[in-house]
Amino acid sequence: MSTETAEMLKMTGQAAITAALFQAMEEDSKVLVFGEDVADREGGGVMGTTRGLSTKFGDLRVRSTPIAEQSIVGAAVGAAMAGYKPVAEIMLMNFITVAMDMIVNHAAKLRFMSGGQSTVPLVIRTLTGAGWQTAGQHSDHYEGWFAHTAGIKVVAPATPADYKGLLLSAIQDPDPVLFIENSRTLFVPGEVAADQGPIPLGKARVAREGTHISLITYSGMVANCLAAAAELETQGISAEVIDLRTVSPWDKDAVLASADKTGRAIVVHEAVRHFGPGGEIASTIQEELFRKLKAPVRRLGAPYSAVPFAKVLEDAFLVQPADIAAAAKALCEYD
Amino acid sequence: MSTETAEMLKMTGQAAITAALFQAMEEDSKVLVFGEDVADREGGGVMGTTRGLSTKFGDLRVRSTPIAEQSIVGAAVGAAMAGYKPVAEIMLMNFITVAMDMIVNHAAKLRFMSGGQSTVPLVIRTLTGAGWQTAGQHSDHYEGWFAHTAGIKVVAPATPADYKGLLLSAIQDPDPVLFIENSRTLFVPGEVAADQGPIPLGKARVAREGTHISLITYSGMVANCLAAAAELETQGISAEVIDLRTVSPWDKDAVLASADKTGRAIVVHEAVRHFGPGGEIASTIQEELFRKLKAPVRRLGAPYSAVPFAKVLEDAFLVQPADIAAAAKALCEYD
Amino acid sequence: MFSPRSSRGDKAKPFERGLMSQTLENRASPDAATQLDIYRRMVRIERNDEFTRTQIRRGRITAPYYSARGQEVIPSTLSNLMTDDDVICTIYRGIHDMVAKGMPLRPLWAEICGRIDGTCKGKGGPMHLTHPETGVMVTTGIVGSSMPIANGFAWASLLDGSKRVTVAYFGDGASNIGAFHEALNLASVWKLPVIFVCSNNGFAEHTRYENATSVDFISKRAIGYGMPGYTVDGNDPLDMYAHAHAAIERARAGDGPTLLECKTFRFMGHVFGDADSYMTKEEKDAALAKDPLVLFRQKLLDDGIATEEQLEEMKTSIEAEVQDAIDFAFESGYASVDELRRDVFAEEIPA
Amino acid sequence: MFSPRSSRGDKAKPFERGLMSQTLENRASPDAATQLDIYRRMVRIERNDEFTRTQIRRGRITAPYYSARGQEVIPSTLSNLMTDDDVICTIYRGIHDMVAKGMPLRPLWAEICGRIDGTCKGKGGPMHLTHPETGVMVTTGIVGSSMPIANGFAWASLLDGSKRVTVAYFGDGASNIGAFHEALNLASVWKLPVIFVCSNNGFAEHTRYENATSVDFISKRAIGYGMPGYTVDGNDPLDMYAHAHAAIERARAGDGPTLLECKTFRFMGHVFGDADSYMTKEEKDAALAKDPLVLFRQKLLDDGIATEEQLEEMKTSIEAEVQDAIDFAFESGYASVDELRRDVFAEEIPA
Ligand SMILES: Cc1ncc(C[n+]2csc(CCOP(=O)(O)OP(=O)(O)O)c2C)c(N)n1
Ligand SMILES: Cc1ncc(C[n+]2csc(CCOP(=O)(O)OP(=O)(O)O)c2C)c(N)n1
Ligand SMILES: [Mg+2]
Ligand SMILES: [Mg+2]
Repeated sequence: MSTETAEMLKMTGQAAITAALFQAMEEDSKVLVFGEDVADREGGGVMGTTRGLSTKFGDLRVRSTPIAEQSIVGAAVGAAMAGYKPVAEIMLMNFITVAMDMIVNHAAKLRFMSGGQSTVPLVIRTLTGAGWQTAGQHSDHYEGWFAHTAGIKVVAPATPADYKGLLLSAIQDPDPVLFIENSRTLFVPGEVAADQGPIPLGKARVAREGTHISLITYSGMVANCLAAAAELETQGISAEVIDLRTVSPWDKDAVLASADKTGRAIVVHEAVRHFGPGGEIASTIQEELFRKLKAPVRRLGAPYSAVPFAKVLEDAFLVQPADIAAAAKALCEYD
Repeated sequence: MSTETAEMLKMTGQAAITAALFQAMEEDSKVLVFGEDVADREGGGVMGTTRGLSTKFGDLRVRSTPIAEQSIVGAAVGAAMAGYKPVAEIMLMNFITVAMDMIVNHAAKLRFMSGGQSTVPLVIRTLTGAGWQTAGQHSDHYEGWFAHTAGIKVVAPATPADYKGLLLSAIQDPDPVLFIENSRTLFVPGEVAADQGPIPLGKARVAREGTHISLITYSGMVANCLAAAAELETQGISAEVIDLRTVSPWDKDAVLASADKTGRAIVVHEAVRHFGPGGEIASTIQEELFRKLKAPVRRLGAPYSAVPFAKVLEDAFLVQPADIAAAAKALCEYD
Repeated sequence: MFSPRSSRGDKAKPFERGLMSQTLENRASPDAATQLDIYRRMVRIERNDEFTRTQIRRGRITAPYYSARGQEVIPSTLSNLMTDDDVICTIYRGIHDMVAKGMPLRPLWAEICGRIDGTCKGKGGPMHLTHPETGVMVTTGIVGSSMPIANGFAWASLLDGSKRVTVAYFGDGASNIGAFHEALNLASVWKLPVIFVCSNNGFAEHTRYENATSVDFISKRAIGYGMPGYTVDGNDPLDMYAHAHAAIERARAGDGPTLLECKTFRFMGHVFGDADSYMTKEEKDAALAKDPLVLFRQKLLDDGIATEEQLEEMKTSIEAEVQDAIDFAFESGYASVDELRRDVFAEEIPA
Repeated sequence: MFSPRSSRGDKAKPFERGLMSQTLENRASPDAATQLDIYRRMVRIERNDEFTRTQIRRGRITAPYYSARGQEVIPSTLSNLMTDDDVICTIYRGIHDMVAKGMPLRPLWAEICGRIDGTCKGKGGPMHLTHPETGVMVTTGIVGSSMPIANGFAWASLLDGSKRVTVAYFGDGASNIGAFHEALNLASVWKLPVIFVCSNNGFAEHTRYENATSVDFISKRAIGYGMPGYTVDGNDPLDMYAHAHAAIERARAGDGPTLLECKTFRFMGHVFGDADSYMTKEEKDAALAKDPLVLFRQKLLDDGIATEEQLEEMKTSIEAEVQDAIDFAFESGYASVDELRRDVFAEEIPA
């Protein structure tokens, strides 16, 4: 783990993922990496995230696949049950829709349905996020579906250090993990300790301390909440930003401690607000802190529509720092 | 619509669905019915729900399909865009996992992504529900996934009259509708007006009036809430039961009116509680009625596990009337 | 089926295959002991099935039951050629595959009855029986899904450097779903040691083969995956043996997957108790008249491989095994409701 | 490609197909006017593509662009044989299919630029262009998904009693996904008037055909669906014409679907701007040297079907059309954010 004296490196989330994969494959010969175009023959991934792995660890452990997500996840399930730790890549989250059976009916359930005999320690890495004008079928956030599915964990990092540390933990985890990369944060550089090790799943991070209101968020929206908090500070409002890191299981203790302290909370995510994951968190906060809240718990998320193409619409689709600041201000003035 | 003088028939939900399909196909030659085994050559469905349709309306409009849910929903999407009103059957909700792309990326989005040029007026009928010991891959409730997906409506009736009326509306609706049948209610007889017509989507029903607490529910859990309400009455607690009928879009006005009146609310569903659809409703109630609530809004749903096989476990998995009554009592005593 | 023609061994051509189907060259034949072993597995399946149906009729088992009566030859022959290290991925209609593979009957019955001593503590039930010790790795209730998972086990064999073979069982209806296509393509491109065993019983639920399947022989689909594919008489242990042997040898040799379409018939309809109205009495009677169990028994007697007494003794001892399993199951208790919080993850979910 | 051998018309065998591929018997040939029409569509595609890439290089278009430069012959030939009533379902790499089908360029460009006058008001963008008037019904960004939807349109033709034909465009990589299998099987069982047109450009993103596909010719997969399947020289308008003609005639006659595997090459890589490191310079140069546009142009001149002047005039007028569309697009405004609440459902979502 990083300490104050640890050497710090500047790298993007993508580089952090590459580093985590190298490290995990080096440390454990059971770790496998596969997906469309991931081997070096195919350029190490269309984004280059897996570049170098197949050259170093061989074509048997690092494999490019046909375009067949059901068979990708299926092979991951079987290999995991046979004692391996597959890290399967589904290029974009929208393509997970063709592999839902393998994830939901199989990966997530086989341990339970077998009474504990089957273990399925797989990781599915996937990428998503609006902002690049890839429109309705290339940028959806469906983490809520998987959070609602018993038996699979959902991780959604926001910083390069977390990309590395959480991926290491996801690979070590004895159960299936969906690891969600966000296209707006993946290429943003940040500090990562040279010896950055695993960061535990299920533990939130206080991304910024504050006293008046809690902004509870994860993935790409951490940056927007931090921007909103900076803006709110100029208006005399001190916002605390909690980065969940893991969407499911989420860190109830950390969230309740923060909301208890501030008395006000907004849950912010990129996913559509309607029946989105924010509902679980907001509901729990009001259940647990009923008399202590100074204002209702709010939720911010995308409007009820597909991700639009035109930049002007895409910007309006995404929750912006100004939206968060306005909602926070209104809550602080709530009466 | 039924009036007090209308002739009432006794029929099961299943018979009501059959009646609705006959009526819809008779009234509109654009209505199509298809799915695995639905034609009479195959016995009119494994449950017999579509029996008689192919004989009456012909093999071109009523067709059995191969076991290929993606091609079933795909054909529904294409036929709907070509001006038909397909009613596609996905035998059980767990099998929808292999057709998610067609539903989520296509049926739900094509109107939006085409700027309104494409219309996809299809209905997907599916069945689910625990209680028959069909275990982890045959009884899941995933309505939350679809409620979270912009562009598709989600209907989940609880009574024979609603099975008929809501299905008629779903077929007439200009947009995609997921129509969820519950295996515990489908074969329970009830009263249906002989001339039962469409019942509007998005409108809840007060299944039982009450003053102390609101139980907000739908589908198979309406019966359990009514049983709980009966039990609560013996304890001097008057529970109102709101049957949402449509999960998305849900009837916010009716729910808020009830919770405003009673000051206490529990959202009850069969789906897993964790990140379940109850979060949207509970969160909204506390947001809108913050100062008016006498107690936190509770949510009851299945525990975080797959549906178990053994009857004793399956019973514990399902929210039982006693669980609801106990939660309601606790809320009424909340302080 | 056991006509002189089909017992001629390597000349057997029980089906008139279309132009492009493949025919196996070097056909292996089972010796006497092997034939007896296959028959023993068949009887174990059939007795277990019969006893199960009796318990259902008496109302002692409440779950839906997908009998495989009539399909005994397929897994019995394959299992004879497999070791405990070899693994299978099977389906809701798969108890015969497990029994053939050698799964002990006590935990099997306890599971069917939802008891704590079941293979899955009563949490999975008959559609999700699992028994890694005998290589029963996955039982799925989702049509087609045994195949992509089987590939993962087969990939693991390559990684392990082992000779382990994986068998994916599925039905004719399943050959029309996307998972079949994706799995066979991947297995072929990766040369995986996996055998795709389609039990073509002519029906998918109530749908007749030809009303859902666009090709006369499923084995022809193997052409599209550059893989050997054979239509086999799945009720003939000799034809099954020849093809299963070739497929397993090929897999063990590292030459890749094989598709076996095994023609058979399910005597009890789709789910036990269904009305069978989707088939004619004639075709059902014709199939029943060719009960593979009866025919193979006669062949063993005719060929002097076993005596009446031996076979009766075999049956009696198997019935005792089944009865013992039933007694065991009904004496076993139920899981505590805490089990809902266990096996979701490795770590127990807090109460 | 336009060697004397392949221009011999019905004797053309541009690919050495494996044992089990099918060969078309009665080959239709395009007359002079038809050839000119096909060429005109090709030029419209190529000019539109070139202008698009220029706008991207200038930073005036920001979305990812999947150029189909090199694949012009396939949709140009098919579109010549289709009417506005016939419909297509295409993919992210599909603008050439639309342009060939006759989609007007003004709303196309406005859509690519995200403007309100776009076919989809700027809500869909280049991966979801839709223009029902010219039969462009669906453009999908999901590999394989054009095919199951195309079946629905084809079913509608049967229901309507019309002769409308549906074409599903897709790539070689898409032939390995489940949707392909399910769609071809259903189309065959239902005898749907649909044509599955696979543009086999040898690559799926960065993956070479043979590293992901288990069969040497995708057309062979048709055998598994009891449907005619042909491997066609997708860069040769004559070979394309013969096969497209047969497939369309078959569909209109009610005889069911056809699979056409059209061999081609994409000159600009997967997404415009990618590094092409997954192919060799030699193979790319070889493909570029056989640019179908250049070759077909020469053939039209050689055969006296058109003069240099005519072809220059054609090009000039097409360039004017494209430039007009660009100007139109960049003058068009943006949708109001209220559009996020419109077209989700027929009824507007309340603010
Ligand atoms: C994806 C999916 N669709 C539908 C079903 C419902 N279903 C269960 S068994 C069955 C028929 C399967 O037929 P086949 O593959 O021939 O196997 P058989 O039952 O004949 O052994 C169907 C449609 C399912 N379990 N999974
Ligand atoms: C289900 C799905 N998986 C992955 C992708 C990402 N992807 C987009 S295009 C493409 C390659 C498709 O190749 P091919 O079918 O040969 O068509 P081409 O691009 O060569 O025209 C891939 C993998 C996708 N869009 N959909
Ligand atoms: Mg079958
Ligand atoms: Mg390609």
